[in-house]
Amino acid sequence: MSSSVAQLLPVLAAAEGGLNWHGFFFLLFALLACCLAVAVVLADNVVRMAFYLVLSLGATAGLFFLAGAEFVGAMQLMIYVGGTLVLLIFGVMLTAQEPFVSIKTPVRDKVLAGLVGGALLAVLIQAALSGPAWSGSAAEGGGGVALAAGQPSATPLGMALVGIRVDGDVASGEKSPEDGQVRSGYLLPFEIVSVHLLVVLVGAAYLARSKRRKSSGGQGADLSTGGMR
Amino acid sequence: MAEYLIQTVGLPGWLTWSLLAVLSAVLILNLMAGGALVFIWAERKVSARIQDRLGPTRTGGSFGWLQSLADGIKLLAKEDLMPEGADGMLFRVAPYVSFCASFAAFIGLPFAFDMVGLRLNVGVFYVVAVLGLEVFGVILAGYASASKWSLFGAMREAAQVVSYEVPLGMCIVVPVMLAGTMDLVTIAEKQAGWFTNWYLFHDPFTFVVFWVYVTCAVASVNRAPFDLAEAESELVAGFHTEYSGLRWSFFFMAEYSSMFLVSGLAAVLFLGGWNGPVPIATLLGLSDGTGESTGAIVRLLGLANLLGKATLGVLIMMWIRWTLPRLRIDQVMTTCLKYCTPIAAVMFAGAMTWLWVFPGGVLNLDDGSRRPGEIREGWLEGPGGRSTAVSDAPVDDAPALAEIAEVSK
Amino acid sequence: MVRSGSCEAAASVRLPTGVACETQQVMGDKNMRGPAFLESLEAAVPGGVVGTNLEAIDPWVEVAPAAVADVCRWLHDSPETGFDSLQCITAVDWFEPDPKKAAKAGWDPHLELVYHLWSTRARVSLVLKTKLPRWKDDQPGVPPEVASVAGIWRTADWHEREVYDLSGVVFVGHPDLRRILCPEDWEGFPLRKDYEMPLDYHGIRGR
Amino acid sequence: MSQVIDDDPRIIEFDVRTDEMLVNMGPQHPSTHGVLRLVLRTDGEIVSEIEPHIGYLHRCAEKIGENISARQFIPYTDRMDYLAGMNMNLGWSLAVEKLMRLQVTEKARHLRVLISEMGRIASHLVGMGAYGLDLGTFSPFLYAFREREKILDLFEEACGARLTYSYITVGGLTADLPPGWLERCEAFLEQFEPIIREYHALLTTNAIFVKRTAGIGVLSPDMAINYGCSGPVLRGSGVDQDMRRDGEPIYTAMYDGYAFEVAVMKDGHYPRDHAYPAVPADAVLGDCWHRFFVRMLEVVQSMDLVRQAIDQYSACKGPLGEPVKVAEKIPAGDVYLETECPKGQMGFYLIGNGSAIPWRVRARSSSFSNLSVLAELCHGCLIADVPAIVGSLDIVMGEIDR
Amino acid sequence: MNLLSDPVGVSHYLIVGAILFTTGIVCMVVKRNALGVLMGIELVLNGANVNFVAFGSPVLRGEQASILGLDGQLMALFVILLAAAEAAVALAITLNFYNNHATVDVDRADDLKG
Repeated sequence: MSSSVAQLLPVLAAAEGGLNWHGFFFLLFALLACCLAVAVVLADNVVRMAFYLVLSLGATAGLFFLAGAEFVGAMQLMIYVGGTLVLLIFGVMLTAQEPFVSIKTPVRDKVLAGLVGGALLAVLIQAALSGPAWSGSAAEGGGGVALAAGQPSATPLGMALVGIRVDGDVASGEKSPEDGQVRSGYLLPFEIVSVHLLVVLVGAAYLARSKRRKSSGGQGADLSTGGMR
Repeated sequence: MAEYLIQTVGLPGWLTWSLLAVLSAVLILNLMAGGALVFIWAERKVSARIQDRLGPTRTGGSFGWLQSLADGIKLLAKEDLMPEGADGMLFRVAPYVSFCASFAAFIGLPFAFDMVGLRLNVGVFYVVAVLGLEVFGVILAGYASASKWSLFGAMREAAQVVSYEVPLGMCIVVPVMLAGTMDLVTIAEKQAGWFTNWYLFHDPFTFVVFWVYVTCAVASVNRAPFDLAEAESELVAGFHTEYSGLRWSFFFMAEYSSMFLVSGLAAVLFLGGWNGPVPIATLLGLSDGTGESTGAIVRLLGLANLLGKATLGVLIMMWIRWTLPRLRIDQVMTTCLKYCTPIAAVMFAGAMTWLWVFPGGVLNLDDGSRRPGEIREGWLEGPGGRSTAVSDAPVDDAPALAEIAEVSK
Repeated sequence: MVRSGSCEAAASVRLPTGVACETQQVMGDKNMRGPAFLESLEAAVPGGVVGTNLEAIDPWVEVAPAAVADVCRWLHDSPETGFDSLQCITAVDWFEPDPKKAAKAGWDPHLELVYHLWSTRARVSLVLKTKLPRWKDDQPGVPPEVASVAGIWRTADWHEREVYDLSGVVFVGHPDLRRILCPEDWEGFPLRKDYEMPLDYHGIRGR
Repeated sequence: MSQVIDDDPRIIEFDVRTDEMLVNMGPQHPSTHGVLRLVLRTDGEIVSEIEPHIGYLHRCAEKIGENISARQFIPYTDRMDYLAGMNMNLGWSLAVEKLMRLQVTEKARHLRVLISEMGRIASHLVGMGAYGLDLGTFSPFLYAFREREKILDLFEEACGARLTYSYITVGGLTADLPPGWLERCEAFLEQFEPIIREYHALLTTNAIFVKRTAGIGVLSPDMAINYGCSGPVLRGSGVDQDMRRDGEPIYTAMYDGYAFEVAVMKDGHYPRDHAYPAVPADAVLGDCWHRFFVRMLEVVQSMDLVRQAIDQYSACKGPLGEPVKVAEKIPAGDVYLETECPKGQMGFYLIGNGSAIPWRVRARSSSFSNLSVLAELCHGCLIADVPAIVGSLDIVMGEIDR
Repeated sequence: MNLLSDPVGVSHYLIVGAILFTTGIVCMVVKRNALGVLMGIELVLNGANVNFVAFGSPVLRGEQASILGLDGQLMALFVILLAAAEAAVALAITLNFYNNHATVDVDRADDLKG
């Protein structure tokens, strides 16, 4: 998931050897992500579901690297997989006592859900392929991916977050179409998100705080027999 | 290397590239496996020295250097048991998850000027992110061994590693800010020249941050006073109680390679990566001092430097392990939340003001880097903006980047 | 009677040439020893003291089985005696297995409980003895009963469990009377003179 | 974490419903000293109740005592507390001599003091090393054993054995010291002096060690007395009691002419504590740290005693005296004697009936009572504290199970 | 549309995004375990992220300007951040639910039933 070849693309594109590396790795990560996502649905044991989800999100992080969005890929690895899913796994560990580890869902629901999902998928794929603009490079059949910039840098992203949009248009280099001056950056949403995160975490901590309840007394196996027989 | 293969040997394009990819993967794998072997032997010798005894002497000649090989063979021969009632698939996969996590992190670590797996622009961020994934292997191992004790160990370690990522991240942000970029290669380049250029001596705040970083690194790798997971006295080897043979050795290798990785990272961020204390290469005129055009010898020198610093870090970790008793789980947590994080935050603020007051850095003899402010103008006025800015020396990212890393923690 | 440990006000530092205090005679006149102590004990627990032997190396006081708890409670609580520490409880099985020796043994078979008390303040020890029948109203196998002193000294808890486990004496009022050294389901009381090792225990050959 | 709040144990505050777990620190657990099984009722990390199960090493030495003569019982005594065999032998020999109203020669008396104090140093070294092992640091254990090896070498020269000596026996000692032994013993003490400062630096003043032990497992003086604790556990709680000074006349007579202070904290000061690291701020009297510190001070105290014993032994001219014959008849009557062993007060109760075979033998073990206080100390402590508390009690299973 | 030969376009990313999205929804529907539903949500969010990055990535578009430019990547960033917050709150609710009802089974959560 991590050996992104964004740097090597220009050289690869030049290599005429027929094999389009970018495609190969894309296929690898895409297959990984999708199969594991399906595995999450099929798995019964909740811990296995969590594990498959971790791998599938790792694969999507690889996809982000491939798409040149390195910062987002690293972010996904760190925040999403390293943070959120660890939280999720903690939740799974705390609640996965024997009875709840694998709750079976009746087959009837599964079939029904599969049908609905399949229909929705067909519609979406048809939409994805139809748009001419999107299949872009396939239409032009241009010489593979002409990556203009040399080493992708996270600087413009950082600058945008601080409020200065420097990206304009990567390839053609002309200013943003409408008003010609630089579009406003993301400073405000950025601050809002940080405050939002604070409030949410405080709320979550408050929700899950310890509550005062009469302890259920010293029940449980009597210590003297050790309960370990 | 690739051109040579394609022209002379006439291999088809895609075969050469796959060969090269496999080669680099194997190189890093060897580094880890070889490193682990050397460190196992070193651990035995260091602990022996500290405890006033000899350590392995008979295996393989005088210094017992074949000892870790003997261990390896023993581990291979051992039968891989699996407790019944354990979750088969997860039990088998767990060691490989934690191994791959530390393996993947090696890609970002620069060993010499151009010797780096992949020169990521978000190098440091990527390495820290992947280091955080090692926790999954531990949790799965603890859960899958279906025994109460290993679940305890896994939970403790997961809580510890996750909570120590916060101060670790904050400590890493300071050198990133000083260098203005997260790209490890650029950070190391900026510390070229005499050791006074190292970020360690850049300002008092970074000096303190280095020591906080060392504590957090030791904790996030589960060594020395923080090794709760395998606290023999309480939990009988914690999460890898049920493992034996090859699987256990993967955990072991993962631990040693992440130890090497964390001390390597410390070397790059604070101790000038491949730049030796005395810039021999420049003195001998081999390289022109900017680290640009470096011949093979200089790179080798650089490699020796970094390996030396990283091994030094690992030896110090071993030294700490054999002298200090172990902390309790709640003491570990309090040191993290009540001591490491606030100190790191204050030092970060201090370093920022220091940078503002002394832009070029007091001790920085050759003030190569431009002030962060200039970078912003550089972006704005260039019409084509991006393309021109990119062509010259690697771009210094604005401190804004630091804020993203800050918020995203 | 009560043997005094060392000199009354023993300085914490022993003098290099300290004169060994003359060992208190058993019948010494200190409030803790001699007839005064005996009278106050009998006054406190009427009918408690059954006999005494003051000439033995460790003089002891014999107490009626029923009065054990009261005597101990008085010894523990009363300020001037203040035996705040129970050193040891021992059960001695006075029973001669083969009849020849039994005839000239001079005592009839019985079980004897010996309590060793110690006062940390006065640094004085006291030995209490009490005679119990070997088996409860003479049916072999049913251990005799006596009041437990676990309430007075917490250390008695484990000591009484050991006496019950090895010599077979039931301590009435003990918080958790179980075998402590032998496995929970062991039969018989090993320290009895007429104890036979079981043939096998869970398949392990005994004899 | 769940805490017991406003002292009504019924209302326990707990955040996530974790049902209480019975965790079994089994007999083969690496941290407990020997085969001791602790069953902990834990709620998450907090130990709410602990039940020690003992008896795994029970050999019923008392029954054997009723079938062999008094002097033949000596080898059984040094297998009770196998880390301090000499002190055990001394205890039993004195008990039998008390019954037989026997008086050993001056030379034997001084040699007994010398040997038993060296035994105390060896036992405390193991106690200190094993305690470091419980808290996770491995090196002090090896340093302690390096020094203990030297003492064992000296013992081997004196009596031929390294662990189960049977050297001190009824009526005196089995053999006199070989020539040059005293010089070697003097040399050992000389080089041992500075090493004690090493131990203090390594453990007593180590910040992490203090954090793990100060204020943990606090034992109040009256609870210690009530539970019959003795030795360093009792003195660690501030009770000024040492059988070598307060014991039976026959035992205290042995230490006549020896100057020593009892290692106990009186009004805030240990005897001669100027030479040793100060008590850390958050150490409460009666906690694990104090028990450990009392043991360390006792090592120094024993070294002084050994030096005095060497002078007295070499000064006195008389013969060593012969121990009693193996099948010596012991008079009728019963006798009880407690001696100050490294772990605490070890008592022997002996009933003779005129023949050579005692009628009843009873050994009262100090660790037996010291361990019974464990349940009291571990209420509401963390799992990681249990080995720390068990280690501070310095128990030996051979002595507990007999 | 042989991927190995011609270059990867935005539409390929869109397909992957769609697959992730639908598996997420199916997972939310099918799973009875509250945490299973949570995982479904994570998958849905990831599907959306892939689309955002696809539209915003300079690499995939070949010559034309990418439709979203950097906004795509920034949107993805914010989605990741907010997903973390959302997961925290969802977990807190699940734990509360588990505390009160000793079960994590979603079907049993029918206290509001009439």
